[in-house]
Amino acid sequence: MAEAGTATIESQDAHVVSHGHDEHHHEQSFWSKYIFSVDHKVIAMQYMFTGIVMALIGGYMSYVFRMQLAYPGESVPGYGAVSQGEYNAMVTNHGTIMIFWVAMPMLIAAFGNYLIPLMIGADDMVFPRINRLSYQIFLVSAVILLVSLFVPGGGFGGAWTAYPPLSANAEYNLTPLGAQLWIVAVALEFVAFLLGGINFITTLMNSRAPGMKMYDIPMVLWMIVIASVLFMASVGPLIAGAVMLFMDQSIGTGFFDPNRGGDPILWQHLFWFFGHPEVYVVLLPAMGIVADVMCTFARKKLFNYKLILFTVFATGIISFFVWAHHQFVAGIDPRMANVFTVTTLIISIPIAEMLFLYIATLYGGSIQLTTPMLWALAFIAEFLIGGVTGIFLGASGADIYFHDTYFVLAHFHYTFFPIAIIGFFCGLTYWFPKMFGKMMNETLGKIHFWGTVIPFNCIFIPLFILGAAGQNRRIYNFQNYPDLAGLQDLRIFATTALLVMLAFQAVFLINFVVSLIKGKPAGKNPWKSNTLEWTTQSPPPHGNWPEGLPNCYRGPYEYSVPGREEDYWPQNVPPDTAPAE
Amino acid sequence: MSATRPIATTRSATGIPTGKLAVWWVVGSEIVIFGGLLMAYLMHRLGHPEWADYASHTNPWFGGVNTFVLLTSSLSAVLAHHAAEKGDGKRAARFLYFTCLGGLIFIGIKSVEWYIEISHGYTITANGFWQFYYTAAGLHALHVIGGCIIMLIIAADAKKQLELHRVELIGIYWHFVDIVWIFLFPLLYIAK
Amino acid sequence: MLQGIYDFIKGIFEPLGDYLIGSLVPVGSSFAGDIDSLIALVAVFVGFWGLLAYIMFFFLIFRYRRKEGVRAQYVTGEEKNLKRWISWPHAAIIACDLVIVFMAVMVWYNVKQRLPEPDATVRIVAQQWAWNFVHPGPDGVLDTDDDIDSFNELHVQDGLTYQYELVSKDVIHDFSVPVWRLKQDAIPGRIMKGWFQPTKTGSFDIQCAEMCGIGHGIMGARVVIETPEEHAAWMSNGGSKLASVVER
Amino acid sequence: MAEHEQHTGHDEKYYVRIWGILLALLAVSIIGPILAPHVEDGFAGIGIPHVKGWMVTLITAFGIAIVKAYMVAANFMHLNIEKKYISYLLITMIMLMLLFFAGVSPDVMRHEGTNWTNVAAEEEIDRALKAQEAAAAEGHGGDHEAHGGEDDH
Repeated sequence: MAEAGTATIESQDAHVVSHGHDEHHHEQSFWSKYIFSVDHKVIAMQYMFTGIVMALIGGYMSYVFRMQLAYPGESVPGYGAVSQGEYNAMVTNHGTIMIFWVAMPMLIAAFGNYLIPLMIGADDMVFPRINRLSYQIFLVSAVILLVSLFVPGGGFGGAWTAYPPLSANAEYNLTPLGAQLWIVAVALEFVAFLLGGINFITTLMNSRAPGMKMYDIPMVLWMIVIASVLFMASVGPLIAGAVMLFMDQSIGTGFFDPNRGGDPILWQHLFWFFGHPEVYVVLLPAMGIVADVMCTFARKKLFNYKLILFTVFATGIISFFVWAHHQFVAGIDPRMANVFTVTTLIISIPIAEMLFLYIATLYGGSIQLTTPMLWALAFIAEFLIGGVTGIFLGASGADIYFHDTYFVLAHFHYTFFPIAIIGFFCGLTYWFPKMFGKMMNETLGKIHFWGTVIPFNCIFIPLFILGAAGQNRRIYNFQNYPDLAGLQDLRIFATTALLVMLAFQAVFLINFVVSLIKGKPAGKNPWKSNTLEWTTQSPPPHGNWPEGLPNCYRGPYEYSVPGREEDYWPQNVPPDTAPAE
Repeated sequence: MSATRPIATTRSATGIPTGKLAVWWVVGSEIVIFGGLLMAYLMHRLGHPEWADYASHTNPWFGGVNTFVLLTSSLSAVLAHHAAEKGDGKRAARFLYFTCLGGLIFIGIKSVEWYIEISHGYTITANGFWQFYYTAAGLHALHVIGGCIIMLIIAADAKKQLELHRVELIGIYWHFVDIVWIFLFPLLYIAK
Repeated sequence: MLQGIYDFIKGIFEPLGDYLIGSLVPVGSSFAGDIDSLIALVAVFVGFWGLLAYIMFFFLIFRYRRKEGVRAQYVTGEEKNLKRWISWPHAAIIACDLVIVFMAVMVWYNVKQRLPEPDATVRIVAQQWAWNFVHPGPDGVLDTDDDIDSFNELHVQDGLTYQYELVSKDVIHDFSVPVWRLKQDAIPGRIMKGWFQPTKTGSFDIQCAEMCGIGHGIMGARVVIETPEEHAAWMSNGGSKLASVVER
Repeated sequence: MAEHEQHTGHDEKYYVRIWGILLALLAVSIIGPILAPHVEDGFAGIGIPHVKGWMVTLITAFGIAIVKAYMVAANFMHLNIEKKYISYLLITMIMLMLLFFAGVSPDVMRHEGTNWTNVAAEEEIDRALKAQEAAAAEGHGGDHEAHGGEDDH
């Protein structure tokens, strides 16, 4: 770690270099500025807008199949009649899109790219061109996925878990081209995030501002980087698996074909060995965003920073030991299920503790319910339900009943919705002033908040009940099942709530555009926050700090420090001086 | 190749240069990719006694010669790094070209070997052993080809005394590819 | 001893389980009550902690809302008197987890790991997109002349212990009978074994619980649980449908 | 811009020497398994009883592979003078793979367990072993076996 003296010299050097930098980039065409830029902020925006577009597509799919469930067989306005094959393809691709093309780009890639250099006081990611390559591969993968929906035979309909032999043999899934393009798209997306993830990890490890020690790193960066490490360490087997599955599909090998000496269970293990850590890959960035937002708006130091960090480490490590709880009744040896029950319940401990610590952060605060803070609190409230319902599924005995019912579906929507949607809106409303230099409209923001969170609960609480009534997933018409046909009212209720929720997203889009045009100028630090990104202009220019990169003198959450006039103490302010601004 | 490099790239809070740190993470992620495939292979190999007979149709001499080629190219990669450390870009480039040549010979031998095997009917769809054989060796061969391409670019730079630190980075990657082969060789050729 | 502890805890939660799940889906097998009780136990435990967390959460938001002139406290969270608000629940949660693990493993062992001596064996053959059932017939043994094949309709006798052999012809399916709280994947190339003992007569849904292709949504069947007399009559008819059976 | 040079302190001869050792190990790992069938209990004479052929294969092929990999990693990749946590990182990745093996092999490597049997795999093993025996009896080696898996579909 550099000492303070050398740090100053280095930042003066930085001054000179980044000026040269700036001038170099003044004359840029639209093309090189927004499309082929290597600037981390532009790449973050690219990820974010691609993610929003994919989210709208995924949301449209959910609209179509929820309508089909509520009014089976009737023509869906804006789509038409839904066939069984189309229904399966929609369900499959809704899941795939929402996890791989919405949650991951919006949370890890967009916020990671935007925040890591700004929060550690660097001018860019360490490998800007690899960063751009990562986005380009990601974009190609998204296009391939969308194309796969329109090829002859239709999109892949074998569920997002793609269990072979269904996914491997065209004679079973009847979508030869759709299935191949699907697996290619997923594999490319993994490659994109491997490149991006390595960039994040290296940047955080090496390029921190002089003086920024381990415990001075904002929690959101820790979590994004730990998520990248988890992703990197778990995705390998699935990349190998994707190669094997693709070869099964295209050149007729039999890796997963029991008739040819293969084993379908192997894919399930390859998939879930990645699939479970993946849950934490998307969870952690959202948790980190919430931590930063909560501290800012409660004017409080994070409750026991180190303990939170250790629970994150513990969660990350244990997440590699629990994967087979997705396969309890999927044909694994029953004795192994006992092992995985134990590990699964162990992982509930650090997660519960993390939530307790978050709640404890509110203690003694001065809580201001701005839009980002509402989102952050909603994250905790909703994720708590997602967390506790997970225990039912982790306990092997109860999972015999709940496996693959709507209970599972409701459970993971109660985790993924807070993560991907609430977490994203939390981060976006909080950093919007920094990203675009304008304040967002609070009234519209709050209308959007309540219009999203209340309908969300109305969608999924009925689905818990349906799951408890034994309704299985991925069935396109429950009228075929005499015992389930009677619960149609709940399905209609859930669908109605979905329509309301989707309609309220228009408020967000309006707010976004209106604030972009007419919002109040934000200034450098509208929330009076401590972290380094708030010490530069909004939006930051290329190179981030034209007047020289900042140094770091303290932890990120020094709010309401006794004896100081201001209730915040930015990280870059040298110890004996008054706070800036 | 020499766009302005961000200051971020030149910082080194860990004491390891950014490029090298990133290469180590790449190697880490490659370990799990190859690891997943090889563990899957190993499970099947141990569970299927009949694969011993299939494996006996591989030719360990091809594999052995290829191991020799890769080990030698690894030596020249490390010598290139050694030269680059001394600031002798020309010499480093020469060694890198030699390493590349090793990669090409490796691919050449591999092609001949596969040609013979396929013409004897041992195709990728023949049975479980052969599908793993071609997949694992093929994935490895792709890494060799990719490494060669990157190495040629780096060698061209090194010749002009540019970006000499990259010689070490490609070296680390190349040694990793070598190590993967060191394990593939007994797994695919020797174990009968 | 373990069984004794298990029975005791199960006894406590059985009524709640009956209310939570039993009110939605009839309790139709010998182990359905165990699973319902386990679900009730988990519900009580996590419900308690969830509720506690919510009370705390909303109380703190209300109590520490922004007031003019009141500054937030500077608390690192490492003070002993505050830390115990975390460490005690932490220990208590571990204790709760232990109970849940114990009960879950006991239920799991009973349903999936154990294979009791059967009165009869049935074979369940899943295919895209239908269920074929091979009943053992009057002699209770499979692969004899009096076997009865049926299509999308499983006939079993109330109170008997059945073993099933689950196989699949093509892709992965999942034999799921909500009233029995039974679910098991059928893997092509494997024989999965298990057991059930129906305790309630009637006719109920069988669903496929694993995506198995385009027709997954229509891959339903019915299980018909008959009294011994009805079942004997069904068998003597050679498996033709009884009038009481709901036509699908 | 600082060139981050980490002087390794070895001269070229050192690397050539390592290379020589690696080649010697390579020779052993090829010859060992070839000799393995001939040394069945062959070391009993020099006081090491119960040495089976498969043990020789295992040690010469895989034991030496690990030694070779270690030598390349330590000397060529310079892990021996690299920061320790790089080694920890790589070891963690390898441990994850062992974890994967431990978790998956009960289902995939074994062909039967509690309440399940992988009949497809067992049939395939039976069929293939019989076919191999028949081929060996004919004296054609296993050449027909190459297409063995095909007759299943």
